[in-house]
Formats: sequence, structure tokens, C-alpha cells
Amino acid sequence: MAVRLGKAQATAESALAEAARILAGSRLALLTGTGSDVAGARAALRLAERIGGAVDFRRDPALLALDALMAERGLIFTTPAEARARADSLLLIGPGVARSAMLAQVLKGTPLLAAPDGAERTTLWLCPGSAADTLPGFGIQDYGGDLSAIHGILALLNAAMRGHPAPGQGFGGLAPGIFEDIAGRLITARYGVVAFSPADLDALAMEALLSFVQALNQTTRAALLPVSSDAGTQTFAHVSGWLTGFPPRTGFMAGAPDYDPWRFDATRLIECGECDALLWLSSFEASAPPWRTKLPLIVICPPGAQFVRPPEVLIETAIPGNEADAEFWSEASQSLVAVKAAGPTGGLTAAAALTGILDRLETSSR
Amino acid sequence: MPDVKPRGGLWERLVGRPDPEAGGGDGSALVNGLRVAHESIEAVRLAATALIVTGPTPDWARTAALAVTGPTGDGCDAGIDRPLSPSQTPDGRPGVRVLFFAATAEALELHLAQRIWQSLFACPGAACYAGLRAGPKILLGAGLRQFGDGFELRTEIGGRRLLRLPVMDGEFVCEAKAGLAVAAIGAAALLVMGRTIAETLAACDAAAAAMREMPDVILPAPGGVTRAALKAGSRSADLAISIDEAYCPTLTALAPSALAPDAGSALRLAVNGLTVAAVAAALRAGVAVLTETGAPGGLIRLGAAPSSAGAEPHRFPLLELLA
Amino acid sequence: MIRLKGGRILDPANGRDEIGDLFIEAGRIAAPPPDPEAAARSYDLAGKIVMAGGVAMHGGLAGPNANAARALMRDAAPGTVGGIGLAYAAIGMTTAIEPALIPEHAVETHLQLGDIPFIDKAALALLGNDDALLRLIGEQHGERAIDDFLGWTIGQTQALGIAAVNPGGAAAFKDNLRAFAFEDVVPGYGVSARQIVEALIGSVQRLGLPPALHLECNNPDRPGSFVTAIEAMEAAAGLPLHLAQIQRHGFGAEGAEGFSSASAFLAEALAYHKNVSVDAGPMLFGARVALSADPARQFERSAGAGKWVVWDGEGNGGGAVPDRASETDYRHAIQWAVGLELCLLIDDPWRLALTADPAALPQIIQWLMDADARAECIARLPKPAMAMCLLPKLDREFSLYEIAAVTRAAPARILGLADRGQLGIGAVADIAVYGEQADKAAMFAAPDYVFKDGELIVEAGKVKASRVGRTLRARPVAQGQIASWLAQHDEALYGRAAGSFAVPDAFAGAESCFGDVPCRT
Amino acid sequence: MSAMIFTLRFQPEQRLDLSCLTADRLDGLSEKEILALPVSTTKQPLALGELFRVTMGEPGAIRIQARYADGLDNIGLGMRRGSIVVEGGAGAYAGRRMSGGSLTIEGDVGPFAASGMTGGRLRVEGDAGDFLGGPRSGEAQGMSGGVVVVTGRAGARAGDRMRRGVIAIGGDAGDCPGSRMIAGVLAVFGNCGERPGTLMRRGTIVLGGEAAGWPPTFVENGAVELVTLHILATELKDALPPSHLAPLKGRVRKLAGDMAVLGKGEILRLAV
Repeated sequence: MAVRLGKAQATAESALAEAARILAGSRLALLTGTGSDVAGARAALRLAERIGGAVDFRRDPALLALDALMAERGLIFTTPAEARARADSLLLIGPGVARSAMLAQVLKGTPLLAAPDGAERTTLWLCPGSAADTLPGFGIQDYGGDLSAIHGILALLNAAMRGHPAPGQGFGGLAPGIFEDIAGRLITARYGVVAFSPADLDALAMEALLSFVQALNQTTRAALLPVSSDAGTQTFAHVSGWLTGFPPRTGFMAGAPDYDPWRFDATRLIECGECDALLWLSSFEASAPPWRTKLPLIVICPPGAQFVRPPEVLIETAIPGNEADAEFWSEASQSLVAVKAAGPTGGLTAAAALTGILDRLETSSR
Repeated sequence: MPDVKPRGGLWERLVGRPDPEAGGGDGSALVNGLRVAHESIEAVRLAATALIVTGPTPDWARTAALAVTGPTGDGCDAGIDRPLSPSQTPDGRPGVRVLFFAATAEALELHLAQRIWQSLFACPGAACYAGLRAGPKILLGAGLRQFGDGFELRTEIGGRRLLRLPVMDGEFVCEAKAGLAVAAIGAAALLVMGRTIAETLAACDAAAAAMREMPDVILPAPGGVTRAALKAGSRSADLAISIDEAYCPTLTALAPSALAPDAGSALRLAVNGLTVAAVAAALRAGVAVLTETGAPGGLIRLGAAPSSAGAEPHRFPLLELLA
Repeated sequence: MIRLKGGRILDPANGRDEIGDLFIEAGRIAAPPPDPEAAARSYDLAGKIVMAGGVAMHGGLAGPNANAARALMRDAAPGTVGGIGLAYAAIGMTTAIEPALIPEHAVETHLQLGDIPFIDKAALALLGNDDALLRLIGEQHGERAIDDFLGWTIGQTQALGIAAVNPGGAAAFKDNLRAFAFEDVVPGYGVSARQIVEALIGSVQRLGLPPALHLECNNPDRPGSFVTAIEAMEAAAGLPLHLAQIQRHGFGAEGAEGFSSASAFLAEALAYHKNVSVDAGPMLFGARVALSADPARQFERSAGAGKWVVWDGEGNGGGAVPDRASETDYRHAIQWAVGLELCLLIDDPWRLALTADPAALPQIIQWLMDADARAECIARLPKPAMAMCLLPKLDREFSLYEIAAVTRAAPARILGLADRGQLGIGAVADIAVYGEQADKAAMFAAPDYVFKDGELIVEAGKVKASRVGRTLRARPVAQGQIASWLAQHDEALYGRAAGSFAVPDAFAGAESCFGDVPCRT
Repeated sequence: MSAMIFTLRFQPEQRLDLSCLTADRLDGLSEKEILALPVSTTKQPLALGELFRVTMGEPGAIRIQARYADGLDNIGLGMRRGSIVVEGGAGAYAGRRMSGGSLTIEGDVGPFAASGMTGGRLRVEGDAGDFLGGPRSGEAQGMSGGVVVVTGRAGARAGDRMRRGVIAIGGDAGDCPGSRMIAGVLAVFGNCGERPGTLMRRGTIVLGGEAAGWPPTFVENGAVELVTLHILATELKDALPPSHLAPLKGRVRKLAGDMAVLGKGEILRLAV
């Protein structure tokens, strides 16, 4: 695992000192990337607070929209394990669910808790797109439908479930009567689960799904199952939640965290030139910042990232759960888990690197 | 408001009445040959509000205003204050400002609800808004919403909370609340005595016309003038009120009379207003016409109509209205 | 050595109410040295009240439901773990319990607990709606299997004890049952709440876990809920049982509104069932977020709320529902009164733990100590509601000694934490020093000194030292024979390895934060 | 007394937080205290006086003279009274949480103008960004009172989760105007983007032009004249040209929705 200053190999000590120097001299430093494990996130937040920086580890607008929905309207959801064991009716929305290993785990199970007599689960798929054939063997009923018309489709589904007047013709590539059919199946289900990938939907579509499930619960039981796999950003959101009260995008200029997803959007900050230093933290994957920028750049990630321009400081770190023990978000359980390293290397962890920078800042400020 | 005079004991009936013939020393004044009594007009406190009724044309606005202020004899005085041009109404259509008076705010709400639902709702194109926006709020069309049967809409524009009820020509729009006039008074009445019925009525007509011109008042009686004199109680135990014989020119010999000796006719001019100042202005306008008419026009005496105002009535000394 | 000199020491666990000195050495209360004047530091506490650090029995500190509450409070002031620790420490509470650790979220719960500064923490693992336990009971696997399962759960989740919230009811809610009483049966298992409670009480007793079963009964907040609580007391059959948040079960169905105080019945039943302890958390009026691990109750509450989170987990799940307790609301007035009534009616302070949000606790202490302060509040509340309550007739006022009992000695004893809640020699030197004031709310909101493990952490409202406390856990001896059954069970039903949520002895890059509490023998 | 005038002398290297420039915040401050007010949005501190020339006057009448595109945030934040006129544009959150007084921006404004507004009047004489009158991310409700007039265009999601008040947009609006409306009146006199009124529960959207796409869950309910729109025309008569307002007094086509949720809202299409 290498440590570099520009193109030159360097010692960890000199890299940490240089990173600290860059951050200490910045007016508004941005900490962003694809996230980290719990210890890394905790250290990154401490560092951001110390340097009065901005934090955006919620670069995915879909996850941001799901956070906002939770805050503005709440949520009604279940866990993958419970969905697997109990959902006698499963409605999949959009192609993104097919990418989820967690969803395959759910589909593999038998809903023993809903139908002790061994009855089968009904699985419906709306707007699978080109992913229609990717979950074979689960007897999924594919309704088709055009994902670009998802708002109208969900609106008609909601109207059908509530018995509201709506045009009777087909919509979004779906035949007439399909909306009543799907709504009817969920109303008569013992426990319906609606699984979706936030990446397929925008904020309003997710809110429409939430409305659908909330209304279903007036008479029967149903829950949402958001499918997202991004360990680094999900972990960051959790840690940020309990340490600052907010998920990222937050700023620490005034000391107390300021939650503002618009202002602390990393892309906006960089494009408008509002920040003057960039720390890229990506603990699970060797990735480089997607922007072409002349800003002084500090990168903390596993070996293998390709850069257009060598970062001012590059500190390569051990992959959490693989090369080092770590706690992070598990897609399978949709909760934080503690994972023993499969092949511990004793390499530097992201947390150690970030804490190292913080220590240098403390030393130099004295 | 009916003019109800308490029935006193024998002593009061025989002795306690003011002697209309006592001149000079009683403080009265003689203006243009008309004796203006040293009496005070008493007015009662009332709950009141103003509405703006609009319609698609000036005629329909007036029709709607007449419908909603139509006499019901039910303890609610209502009348037209003045017509409004489109630039003076919330919806930019022709309108009429109307006033409503009742004994209490609760009674007023009840009457408004009935009148709005029974007449305005049915009147083509009519809409209704608060004409007073300050002060404590009362409901307009309380309970009206329920008639919408779930199809009613609520919209707020410019601080007006509007209830929108579907009707056959679109929507009936009614503002949800109006301000209550906190200092409204009513039943402030002049008592005009004259030689002949014709002369007295003509003078009262002219006075009423002048009074109606004033803002924020109505003359609740039809035509603004009434001939009824009532007292509290009756020889029959079942009746709470009966005619007041003291003011009837045909009974001067049968009962103690309060009429001036030559008076062949007496009429009453009553006014309700949103404020004391508005009522005073209207009374002053009426008194001006009556004194101008004076003895040459056949008027004999101008007094305060007997009042049933409660414990703390508002008083307008008649002589002060001469200025 | 530190000397706390001349304060009035209120230590109900050791029967002390006297002016005297305390000595601290190596983080513990020490015996008086031969020469007291030789202490390295000395605090003159003449005129001050000295109590053990408080023990908050029912905190709602950490885990997914705390996360949900934070999300819903984003436009107000979301709490942080730092804020929680500070809020407790600032009022002299030095140990707090998360009473509903959801096993599948044990890692996150402990990570959050670990980030709560100043105080010591512990968690109670939540069972009673999970498939494994219901199956073990329903299929009659026997006491040994259940003991094994509980022991295994404690080990995996690093918990101090076992809790149950609406046992059976959260599972039945997934089957669309919206109410679940004590004798109702969970569909598919043939197991009633009674059977679950009996199984858990017995098993906790056999394992010797430090705290008894921490039970939040079925059907909370409903008229007639006192019956459910009394049924649970009877089901304990003399074994130790702790009924949590008992104020939610103090309601009858009398009066025009069909909602009344039934605290007298509960208090009478408690006087008889001496094996049962309770915690009560009288409420405050104002904005609040109802946090619970009971999705059924949270869904019921959500009616009319603008936003709410409800989730079904493998066992309990839960949710958060923001609302506002209003002084003009009949039901809220009754709920307020019942919380205080129960505290005032329970004669034995050793079986009562006062619990509340740290921001609310000083005010509640004032209401308990000062009948005039209660009367002031009663006067603002709806008369018809107060007519259906006992509170206006109660004139009991807690003494400082009794407050020390219900906020320190009793909760520590109920939890089986022998080394705290008391000031005997050898106890953890968690100490709160208050200046005596007539306004008890002000007095308990701002201690003069707070010591944690002998270190001065708060002085006159200012933080003197930041520190991270321990997380207390039990280590019961279990046979471990359940492991293979569980492995098969979790794989078949959930498609996961049993114990995938296990909490390690130390998190990555950190030292172990756990402190072991001995089991009862 | 004359207005208090703040003139930007040069453009700094960071956004500025001008929430300090309201009558309530400035009342009773000396010139020295005003010049020392912090306006920084980064850890590099900046005082008002380092950037602005100040002409003392009545804090109830504030003029801000600044050409700094979209870099001036929080103008009129929480203002309760008085007037503020910005000779130039404003950044994000102009008029956010204002409850009274009048705020006039003579140029364009950024996103979240009038966010969470409860009263007063905001006038934008240029274009407005996204979420005009909407909630900030994570907040439960948007504008709940007051009047907003934008003479130019507005971005996406204007009137999002609006609960009360009036928003009038003289030009076009972006996608999903009136999304999630709870109540209130949103008038777009130009065209709008996709799906006006998505998930609206109650409330009124007035649309002068065409929508790029319609949600299927709005149902036609005939064409009538509506007195309610006459009232709206009166409310806006000093704010927008008569040519905009004339169609409000004619026949409109009423669409009811969004049937995906409560379905008690309406979209009123002008000039049909």
C-alpha cells in the first residue's frame, strides 16, 4: 500500500503532515467520496468539524431523496429477512432491484410465516426493462411497463387502490385493468412487500410508493423494502446521523453541523469554485474523484485508483472487512454489521489515516 | 328591534310621564318652530358585522343583497349600507355592502348562517365576503360546509379564507369568517310628532333618506319609518308586549297620553350603526332635515322614542344633535 | 485521594442520611483514611446534598428507532449521541439503559452506545416477537432450549438483560391483528402473550441475569390497560419481574370520554405483588417524539400524525411518531396525571424507578416533591379530566431521601448493578452534588459537581472532562446446544447465518468498552 | 428617515450570508456594530464592513446594492417587518421563513426562495430557481402564508408542499409545479414542465399555458367561470400586467386531482 506526494513515493508521516498542511490552509475544504466504514466515517466527521469543512458522502441523489422522504413523510418498511420469511405478495418496481444480491436472497426463501401451509409467494414486477430475464426461476409475473412513465404508473396504481376516478385506458405500456389487478393482489395479500431501488426512482416516485403502502396498511399489512447496496455511503449516513443529527451533506463552518443538501452538494461546490481543497475518501473501492479540478487533492482509498492528475497526497488503505476488521452497512441485513477481516494485512486503515491527519493538525495548532 | 316600553306601576303611568307641554323650564329648545325635547336617545349594544355581496351585474348584486337582508322579523336587523363599484369588491365585480345586527355574536352567527344558506346560496352568481376584517371573528355560513357533501373546496387568497360550494352555475364562494363590530349599537330612535299624517310622513321620508346616505348605518324598519309603539306587558297574561296607548292619537282621552296636544300623528325613525360615531352622524343628518322642515312643514315636536335599552345604554342627548 | 467534605449524604442503599465525608480513590468510594486532611483534593460541601450518580432505567438511547426519531426531528433539533451523554451527565445521571436492543441491530446499537460520552450504558436485548422464541415455546422445546437461546442472545448482543415489548403483539400485527391482549394467541404459533411472558420470566431467573425481565405489556395507552399489567404481575407467579413504563397501563374506561385513571388499581396490585418492580416516566406537555420498539402501537399512534416511521423487523421493529402533548387535551391530561399518581401511590420506593428524558426529569422531581407545583399545573388542565383522576387528591410529597431511592438506589438494585446507585465503600465513585434549593426543578437540573468513576466531569454546569464510559453486559453461562438448531432455523427462514449480527468484544481500531456485571446466583 | 443602504464594494471569494440585514437584526445597532456583523459562509471570517459600504438610515427600509449573481444567500431570512429592496440578484433562501414586510429582488433569485414563508410579500423581478416556496430538504411543509410574485420564470417544483398563501409566476415554470401541495394557490401564467400537481392533496394550480406532460390522475371536470379566480385577479392586480390577469375572468377548464392521493386539488387551465 503506497503513500505518495504527487508522483513521488513518500512516508506516511510526510503524507499526513502534507495533508494536514493543505487542510489547515483551506478556506472551505470538501470531504467527499464513496464513503468508509464506521471508524473511517467517525474520523472523517471529526476532521471535518476540526477544519470547518463541508461533507458530502451522499452524492447519490436517489439516496438523498430517500433520506428526505424519511424526514418529511416518514417511512413504513421491513427488513430483507422478514420480507423473505413473510411476504406472500412481493411487488418489484424497476430494473434496479435485479442488481441486488439481497433481493435474490429474499426471493429464494419461502414465506413460511405468511403461509404455513406452504403456499407460494406471488411476485409481480413492474417496469423491469431489460432486467426482465435476470431473475429466472422465481416464477415472477412480469407486467412490463415503461420506467420513464413510472410516475403515471404509480399514480394510477394509487388511484386504483383507493377507488378514485381515473382514466380507464392503459398507460406507460401497461394494459387497462392492470392497475386494479395489482392493487387487488396487494389488498388481498396477508403481507405485501414493495421492493424498489432508489436509483430507479426520484423523490416524487418514492413518495408515491410510500403513499401506496401507507394507504394499504389501513386495511391490510404491507411494507416497503428499499434495495440499496452502497456500503460506504450508507455507513457514512448512519454514523453521521448519530454523531451530528443529520445525514451528510453537512457543513461545519459555524462549528455546529449545518444540514443543507443543496449547498453542500460536492459537484456544486466544485463547479462553483466555492471550496478550495478536496479530500476524497473511498474505503471500499479504488476510485478517483470524477471531476477535473485543479484543487489540491488528498485521496484516501485502496490501491489501484487511476488519476488524471496525481493527487497532491495519496494514502492507500486497507479494505474494510477484507484486509482489516471493520463495522459497516450490510446490504443483506440492511443494518450495520461487524466483520472480521478475511485476510488481515495490517495495512493502514482509513480511520488511522484520518486520525493521523487530525493529530498533525492538533500538533501544529499548538 | 321592536320598540318595547316597560309597563310601569300606576304611579308611573299617571305621574311619571314627562309632560310634553312643559315649555322653557324643561330645557327644551325651539328650532324653526319645532320643539326639540331635552331628552336623550337611548341605543342598545348589538353584535354586528358587514358583508360584501357581489354579483355578475349591478342588478344581480342588488338582488342578492335584498334577498339576504330581506325582513324576517326574527331578531336580526339587516339592511343595505351602500352599493360598491367593482374596484371596491374583493372579486372585482359589482357589489353591495350590507349590515347585520343581532343581540349577541352567537345569535348573529346563527342568523347569518340561515340567511346565507337560504338566500345567497340560491342567487345566481352571488358571492359573499367579510365587509369588516378587524376585531374578533365570527363565522359566516357556519355549517355551510356540510352542505358540500365532501365536494366543497377551501381556498385562501389575500388573507380571505373562502369556502367554495359547487352550484349549477359554477361555485358559490363564501368567506369563512368576518370581523365583529365591537362597538355596534342600534334602536336609536327619533320620535317625530306633527300636525297631519301626510306632513309627518313626508318629513320622516326626507330625514330617512338623509340618514341612509351616511356610511356604516342602516334604518332597519321598512322605509326607515315605523308607526308601531309598543310597551312591555299586556292586560292578557299570555302576551309579553302590546300597543303603547300613550302614543296613539286616537286614545288621548282614554289613557294618559304622551303626545303633544296638537299632534295628529307620531312616527319613529330608528337607526343601527357599526359605531357610535356612525349612529350619531346619521341622527344628526336626520335632525337637520327635521328642524329644517320645522313648524312650517307641520312638525310640532321632536323627542327621543321610548327605549327598552338595557342597563348601560348609549345616550345621545337630542339637543347636542342640533349642532 | 479526593475528599468530599461535610455534605449531607443521602444514600438509601446503605440507610444513610447524615452529614459526613466521602473519600474517593482509584475511581471508587474508599474507606476514610487515618488522616483525612492528607487527601490530595478536598471539596467543601457544607450545606450540599450528596447522592450517588443517577441510574436511568429506560433511556431510548440508541438503535434504529433513535435513528428514525432523528430523521423526523430534522427540521427541529435532532439529538446526537454526544447530546444524550451530556444531557444525562449534566443533571447527575451517570448510568443509562437502552431498554430495547433489537438483536439484528445490536452492532449499530452498541456503536452508538459507545459514542455516548460521560456515562456508563447498558442494553437489554429484545425478545418475545421473534420467530425463534415463539417457535421454541410453541413447539415445546423445553426450558433448557429457551434458556440456551436467551443465553446465546445475550452473548451475541452483549446485553445486560432481556426485555420484551408487546410480547406476541408485534408478531401478530404482521398478521394484521391491530390489538393483542394478554391471553390472545399469535397466529401461526399458538402461543399467547402469557406463555411468552412466563417463559421469559422463568428463563431470565434460571440464567440469573442481573435484571429481571424488563416487560412493556401489551395494549398500552388504552382504556382498561391496567388489567393487562395486573395479568402480567399474576403471570410472574412470585418470580422477579420488572414492568416498564407502567404509566402507560394506568387507564380505565370510566367517565363520559371512556378514559380515566386506574392507577389506584395498579398500585394496589403492586403492593400485593412484591416480586414486581416498575419504572414510571411521567410525561411533560409539549412537542415530543414517541419512540417505541412496538410497531403495532406506533402504527395506531400514527393516525393523524403528519409524518411517522413504522417498521417491521424480524422480531419487534418499531418506529417513531412526533406529536404534541397538549394541556387542553382530555386524554393527555389524564396521561400526565396517571404518571405522577403511580409514583405517589407506590409506597415502596425500592420497587420504583423514576425514568424520563433527562431534560424532563428535574421538572418531574419537582412535581413529586412539591404538591403546590402539581396544583399549579392541575389548575391549567381540563376539569373533566381532573375529575377522573386521583392526582388532585394526593398530597404526598417525596423527600430528598425518597428521590435518591427512586433515581439511584432502586433502579440500580432492580437492574442488578450492585456497584452503583449507592455510596458504600467499594462502590463506583459516581457522585452528584446538589445545592439545596426550594425550587427542586432548578436544583436537580444543575448539580454543583458530578463525578464519574471518581473524576470530576461537571462543575456548576460546565463540562470539566470528557470521557467515554463503559457498556455493561452480563455473561450468563449457557449450554450452547441451541446453536445448531438456530443455524438451521436462520438459514431456512431468513437465509442467513445465525449470529450474523454478533457484536465483537471490541470494535475495529478500538479497545473493548465492555464492563462485566456478575449474574445473580 | 431615509433608507439604510448597503453597497457591495467587491465580490469576495465565498458566498455571503446576509441574514443579518433585516429590520429586527439591525434595530438599535450602531454603525460600528453593523460593520462588524459576520457574513462569512466559510471558516474564513468576513465582516459586513469589509465588503459593504453602509449608508446609515432607517432599518425598516433597507436597500442592498450588489451585483453578485447568486452569491448572496439568506436575504430577508426570517424578516417580520419593514422593506428590503435588492438592486441586483439574490442567492439561495431569499425570503426564507419570512413572516411579514416586503422583500423585492430586482434580479434573479436562486433556489428555495420563500421557503417556509408564513407571511409578507416577496417580489422577484427576474427568474426564480428551484423549489420556490418549497420546504428545505427534510422539512415537512413549504410556504404557509404570504404572497410571492415572480415576474419571470421559475425552476422545478415551485410551490412544493405548499400549505397556504399565493405564488404567482408571470412566465414559465419548470417540472412538477405544485408537487405535494397541501393547500394554497399557485398560478403559472406561462407554460410548465412535466407533471404539474403530482401528489397534490388539496389546493389550486392555475395554468395559463401548456404542460410538457400531464399526470394521468387528473380528471376533466368541465369548463366554467370561477369567482375564485376573479379574487385572485384582484389580489394580483398591482403585481402583474393586466394581459396576464384578464384570462382569470374568463372560462377555465377544471381538472381535479391528484387522484393518486386525496384528489381534492384542482388545476385550472386558462383561456379555453
